[in-house]
Amino acid sequence: MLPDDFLTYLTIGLTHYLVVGAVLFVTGLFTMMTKRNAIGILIGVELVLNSAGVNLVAFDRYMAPGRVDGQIMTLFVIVIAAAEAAIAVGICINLYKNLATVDVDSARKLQG
Amino acid sequence: MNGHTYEILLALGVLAPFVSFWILVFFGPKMGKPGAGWFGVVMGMGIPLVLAIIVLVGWIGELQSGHAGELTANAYRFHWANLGTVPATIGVKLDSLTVAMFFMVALVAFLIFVFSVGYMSGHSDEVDGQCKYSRFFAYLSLFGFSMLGLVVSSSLFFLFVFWELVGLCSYFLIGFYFDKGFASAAAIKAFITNRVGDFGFLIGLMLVFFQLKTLDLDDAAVRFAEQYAAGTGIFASQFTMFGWSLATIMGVGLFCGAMGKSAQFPLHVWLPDAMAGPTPVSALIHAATMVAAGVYLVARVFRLMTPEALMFVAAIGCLTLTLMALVAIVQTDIKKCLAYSTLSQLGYMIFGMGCGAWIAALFHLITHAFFKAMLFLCSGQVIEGCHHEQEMPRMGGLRKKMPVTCWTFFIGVLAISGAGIAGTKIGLGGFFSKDEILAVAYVRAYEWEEGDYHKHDAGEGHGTGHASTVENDGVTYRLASDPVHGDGHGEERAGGAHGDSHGAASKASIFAHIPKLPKWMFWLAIFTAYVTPFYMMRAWWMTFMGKPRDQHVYEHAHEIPLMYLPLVALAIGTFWASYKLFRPLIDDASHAATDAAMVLATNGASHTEAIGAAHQWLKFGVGGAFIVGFVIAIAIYRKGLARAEAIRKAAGPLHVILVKKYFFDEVYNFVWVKGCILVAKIARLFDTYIIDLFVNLAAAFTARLATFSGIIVDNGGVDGVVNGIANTSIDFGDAVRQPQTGRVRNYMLFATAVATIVIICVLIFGLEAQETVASAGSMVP
Amino acid sequence: MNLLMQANLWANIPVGEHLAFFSPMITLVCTMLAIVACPIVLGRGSRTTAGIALLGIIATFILALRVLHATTTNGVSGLSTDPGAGLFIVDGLSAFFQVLLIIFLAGVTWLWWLGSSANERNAPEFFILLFGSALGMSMMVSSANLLMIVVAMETASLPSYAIVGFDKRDRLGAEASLKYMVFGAICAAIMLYGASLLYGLTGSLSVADIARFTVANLATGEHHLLLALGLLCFLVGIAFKVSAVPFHFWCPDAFQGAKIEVTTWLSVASKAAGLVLLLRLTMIFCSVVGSPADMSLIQPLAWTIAILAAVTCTVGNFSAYKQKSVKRMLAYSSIAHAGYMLMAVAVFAHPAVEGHQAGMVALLVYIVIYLFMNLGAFGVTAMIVWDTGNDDIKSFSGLMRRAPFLAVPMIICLVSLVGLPPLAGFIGKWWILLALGSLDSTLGWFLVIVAVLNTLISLYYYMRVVVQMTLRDEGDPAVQSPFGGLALVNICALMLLILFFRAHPLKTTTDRFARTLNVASLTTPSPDNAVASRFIEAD
Amino acid sequence: MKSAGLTKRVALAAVVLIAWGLLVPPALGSGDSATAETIKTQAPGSPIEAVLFYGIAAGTIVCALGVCISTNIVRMAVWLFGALACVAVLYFSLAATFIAAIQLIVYVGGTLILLVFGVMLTSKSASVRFSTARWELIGAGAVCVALLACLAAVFIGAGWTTIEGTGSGVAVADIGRTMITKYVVPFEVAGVLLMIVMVGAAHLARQEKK
Repeated sequence: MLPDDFLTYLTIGLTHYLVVGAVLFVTGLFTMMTKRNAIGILIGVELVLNSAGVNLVAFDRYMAPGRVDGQIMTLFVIVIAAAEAAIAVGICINLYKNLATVDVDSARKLQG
Repeated sequence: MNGHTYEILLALGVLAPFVSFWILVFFGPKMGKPGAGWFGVVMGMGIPLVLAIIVLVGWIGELQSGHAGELTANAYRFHWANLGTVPATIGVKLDSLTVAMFFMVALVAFLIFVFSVGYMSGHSDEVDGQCKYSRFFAYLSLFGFSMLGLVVSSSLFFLFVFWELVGLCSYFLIGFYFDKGFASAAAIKAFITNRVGDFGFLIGLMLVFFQLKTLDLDDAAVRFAEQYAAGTGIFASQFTMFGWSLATIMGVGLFCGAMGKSAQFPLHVWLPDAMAGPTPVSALIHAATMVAAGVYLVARVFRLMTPEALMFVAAIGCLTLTLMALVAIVQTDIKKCLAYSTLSQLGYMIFGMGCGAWIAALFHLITHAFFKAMLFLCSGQVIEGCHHEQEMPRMGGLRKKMPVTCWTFFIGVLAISGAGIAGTKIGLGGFFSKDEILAVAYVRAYEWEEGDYHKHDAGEGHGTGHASTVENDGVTYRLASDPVHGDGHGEERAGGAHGDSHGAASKASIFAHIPKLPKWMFWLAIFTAYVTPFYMMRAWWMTFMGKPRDQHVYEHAHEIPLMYLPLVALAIGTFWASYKLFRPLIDDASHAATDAAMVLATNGASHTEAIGAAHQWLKFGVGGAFIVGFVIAIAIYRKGLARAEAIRKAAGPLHVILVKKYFFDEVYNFVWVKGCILVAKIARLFDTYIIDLFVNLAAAFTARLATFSGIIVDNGGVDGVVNGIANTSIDFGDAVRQPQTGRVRNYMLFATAVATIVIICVLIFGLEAQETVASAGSMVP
Repeated sequence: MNLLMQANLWANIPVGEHLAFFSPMITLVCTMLAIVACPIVLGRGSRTTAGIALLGIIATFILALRVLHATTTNGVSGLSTDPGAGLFIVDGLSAFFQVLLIIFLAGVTWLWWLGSSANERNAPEFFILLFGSALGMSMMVSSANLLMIVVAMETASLPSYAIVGFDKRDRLGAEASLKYMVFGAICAAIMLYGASLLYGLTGSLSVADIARFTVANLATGEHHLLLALGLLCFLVGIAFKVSAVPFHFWCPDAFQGAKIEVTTWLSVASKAAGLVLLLRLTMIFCSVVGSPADMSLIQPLAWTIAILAAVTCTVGNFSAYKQKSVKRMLAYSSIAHAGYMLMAVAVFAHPAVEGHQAGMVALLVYIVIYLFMNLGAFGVTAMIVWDTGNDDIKSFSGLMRRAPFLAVPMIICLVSLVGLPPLAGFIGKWWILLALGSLDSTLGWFLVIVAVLNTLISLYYYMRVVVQMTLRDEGDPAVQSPFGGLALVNICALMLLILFFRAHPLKTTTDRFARTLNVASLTTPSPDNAVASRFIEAD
Repeated sequence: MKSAGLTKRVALAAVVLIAWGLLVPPALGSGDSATAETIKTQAPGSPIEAVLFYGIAAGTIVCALGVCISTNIVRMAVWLFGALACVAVLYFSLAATFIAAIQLIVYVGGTLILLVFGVMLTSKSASVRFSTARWELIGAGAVCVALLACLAAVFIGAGWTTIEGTGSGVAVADIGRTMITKYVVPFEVAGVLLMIVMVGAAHLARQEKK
């Protein structure tokens, strides 16, 4: 009933994590491209950044065990995400004060 | 004088109008109405004129004492920058041609500046009431700076710099009456048409730079000859285009610049429109100096031209001189008529250059500068006097109201027609210069054998530089009626030998096979020599003779001394200065170019007799042409316009072709506009069948295309190719900006989509190359 | 270096002489701290803050000059031919850029002082953000490690987002900063994703390792798809910084919405930093290639940059047509100029060895000239904005009469931006064309044609402004502009003239920097370089 | 209405999961095991590990899709919380315990809260929905699917030469030591960056005194 190479299905490798990362990446992109709420776009950015984090840690584990560069990079990614979120929320609040909305599509006076 | 005095004087002469320009820009408005103008006259052109006279007098002295050659060889250069590994210099090219051109430009410009003070007094401030007056003189000063700089530049690179500046000034001045729509349109047309030519110039410049590894005019010529002799550099290339070698392309490319500036055949469309500028501008820039810069350029790069390139030059010149003369016949606007006559005369010069009549062409340039400037100033006087009436059919009988203008104009007509008594020394400038071009053309067309030059020069030209120059001097062909012949300049100026010994060795071989000139070119040039007197006489007669046809215009007509005094000065110049003064200088300058391909056509020893003989019969054929032309013109226009009207009816379609200027603008329109419509139609098919699949995504794009085609279709009658190109560019700009919707999400979508497409492409092409890859991964344990 | 490595781990902390190379950046940080602290003692006035900022700028400038001097004359700098996993490279290139950046920072501060200081209540915040982005930019050009690059780029970007929307009462500013931030965030995220892939492939964050891996990969003919993917994604981040098409969308919107001094700052500094970073990365890639013959391996890189350059240039120029806002037009113009500068980088990346020196010199010269052109053009625009309240092209009509001392520099700057002689812009373009021509390859000629055609195209929209200033006049009153502003723009215009007629010193100087970097001999390793290199050594 | 939306989401998630399950494993066999011998014999994974991974991965993907699909900003934040937590667990399973902890503390505890603050501060009613044009959804979807296909193809096609390390992960001490030696410059710069950002964000968000 089970296929012969069933065990290989159970061997979780690098590729598995990378595919999870890729899914996070494209869902993040999709979120950024379709959400009209500025905060929604930020949430998309967080997803994409997390995909990079997953990749980094997975590579660190599978490709360079013992070296910590990947994990440190992940830490910096988290820090940058936090910093970006802070600035972004500030900008969103600023936008809200000026436009009374956070709909990014209503911010289209600058164009052409 | 010793040291670099001449260079310094010339350089000061170039800088004075530049200083004048800045002062006028900043303080002009405060100087007030006549003040700014007079300041421009004194600072902008007076100083250069004085310096030019000093240099000229000194230079003639040097010629007589035989030092000119050394001075030329030691002309001052200073290092400007390294372009790559090639040092670029900035400096003054000092030789007889420079001195002659400098003086001519300064003199003509000075007179026109003076004229402008009068012309602008009643004219300029009709727009907005501020600044305009001083601005005009500021532009004129800037133009003076650029033009003089162009003349003295020793490096092709700086020649190009000033070339562009001259174009910019022309743009400003054509568009001076910007409040009239056609003036700004004409300015843009001129600018863009010139850019087309400059594109070729730039290609030529690049080729000179990369192949000859120098930008200095003299060095380039030397390298060119060396490379030919050794078969290296530009002559080593196997590259051909339209059957032209790289060397020919270089020559043609450089000539393209001249085509733009000198308004030669396919790029001539801008010059008639440029008459929208003030009349002094037309006289200075679009008749006497700037448009002649193209001829000057060809003269300067003559030594870089291959025989094929020169044949191209001759063909373009020949087409221009014929076609434009015919259009001039039917013009009724006095300035347009003169503009077409300018085009035709420029064609003569270029044609002369192409034939190898280097001296004659430059000589024609100078004589033409005098009489055409004068003619334009006369027309300016007429227009100003007649209350801005430019249509000749509405004038007539003005000789009583403006006698000075009338008779100076008549002198100009005589000069441009080449009036003179055949076989004698009596004649006006145009008589000698045009006939000489034709004589050379005749020899090239009928008595020239391929390899002729080789044959003769092999025997005679191989002395030292000095000897060959002297020898050439002795036998240099001179017109029978040359007034300077025997006055001693010829023998003494040979002293320096112009450092051309290098040329003597290689020139025998470089252009061993100069082809014959096609006969039709010669006959077209002869034919035009008969047409020119006709249309000039027609213009004069319609304007000044007969009875007044429009009483209102007639009553208003007047002339003022400030404006006609320069006319008189120029008229005297037409008689005397152009011949007495300039011919020997150009003759001398020709020695600098004698190692070039075809100056030998006039200088080559064995052809002296041939050309002389040609001239013996040509002088009756062509020398009398003006009488024929005059008689026909007077016969037709003697009794008003009725007879002309009858002829016009009879000519029918021919007349239409000429009035429509061979449908040139229309053809450009057709090619560009209809081409765009075709593209739009294809795009619409695309709309209908493919875009619909992506309905919403493509909505904006579709709308854009529709508008795009709409603009083109609706404006089917856009004025000329220029607007077509401009609109297409603008529309392309619109299309490019389509994604800039203002919605940041769309930005991201678009950017990501492009990135994704790129990634897909990379993967597809990468996969093919990756067939054998099993694994990869570099590990640092 | 060896000593350091043999000592214990802690010795890798930069100390002593290493710190000297960081001194400009440390000074910038100290200035920021002073600006944060000073309101407590001295109050939040514009004057106080600007004074401290000025002191900081002067100190930084002196220190940057010292570093420049040390890196170029002592021969102690240079890219090691064995770029062993350096995190941070201080050499002639980065030092030169820092000096330029500080000069420009001073210019922008000057503009701010003229225009905004009078009614600005948040001067300390403004300067912290401005200096913060300057810090990030000066780090960017020294980075040779993915982590360092990412951190430096974010340090440059995040304050920029905030500073674009600095004026909170300005609706357009808010919109501009939102767009800038959102677009920047996605690009940074994609870049990080690419960085993670590159890390995965090589197990190292060092650009040199990645370059070595790439070259090894290409040499065996194995075009590793992941590698291509990773590099492309990483390039997105840099393309965003230099606003290369299609990652340029933020640029016109952000530039138009921002305060004009901020626009000025971003238009030059941010782009130049991105370009120099790209040059730095390319340099490392070139340096790991073994021999000149192998240089053809990085051909794809050169072509990628070349195509990016050609597209950027063309789209930028065409988009500038019909713009009503001069700021926006200049923004598109800056995109086009980024394209020209990318061409110089493409020359550098080209396998032809002689391209290195030429490309680098062309880029540096162009940046210097571009700095003055843009400072001048934006400076004039700024004064028009302050006087008339908008930057519409109509506000420029009759400027020749209304303010000749503004109009003339503007014309000079615009004509220089077109690249016509006799102005410095021509020199910049000329050297790029020359560098392209010297390659004598398909890539070179392709870019030459693109560049020349683009120059023709660009003529139109720059001339529109010139025409508006000289030929149109709607009788608006004369422009009142501060003397300092007039001085600034006229100095810029004068510099453009000087740099044309005395172009040689600039050329020789940049040549010298390029030579100290040994770019010409990148592919011929010499032990001296390795010893002399100043890395903050990793591992 | 509500239930219909939920069904739709669950169905979508299931489809993606099935597709993913079909796609990944066969490639694994050819990729990893072919090269494993050359480096080191790879231990067969234990069933528990596999089940755990698939569970967490499925959770991550469902949460990410949830973020995609929700139109309500508060729901999105909640789905994001789920996704971040799942990623933290993934880090645990990758033996990166310190990173996992930081992920939970900084991300979930800090960044997410920041976003929720943002939601509350900027939205009069938190449930405001902005509908997106259909063509944008289709376009974005097409781009994303194409990109995912590319990435997956590359990842699965690449033969990874993995190295089995100690498996126990790295010590936190190592991270700390590297951070203040090799990476001390970015570490300090990050500190400065946070200060700048703080000043900038405070300025932007602060109410201007009239």
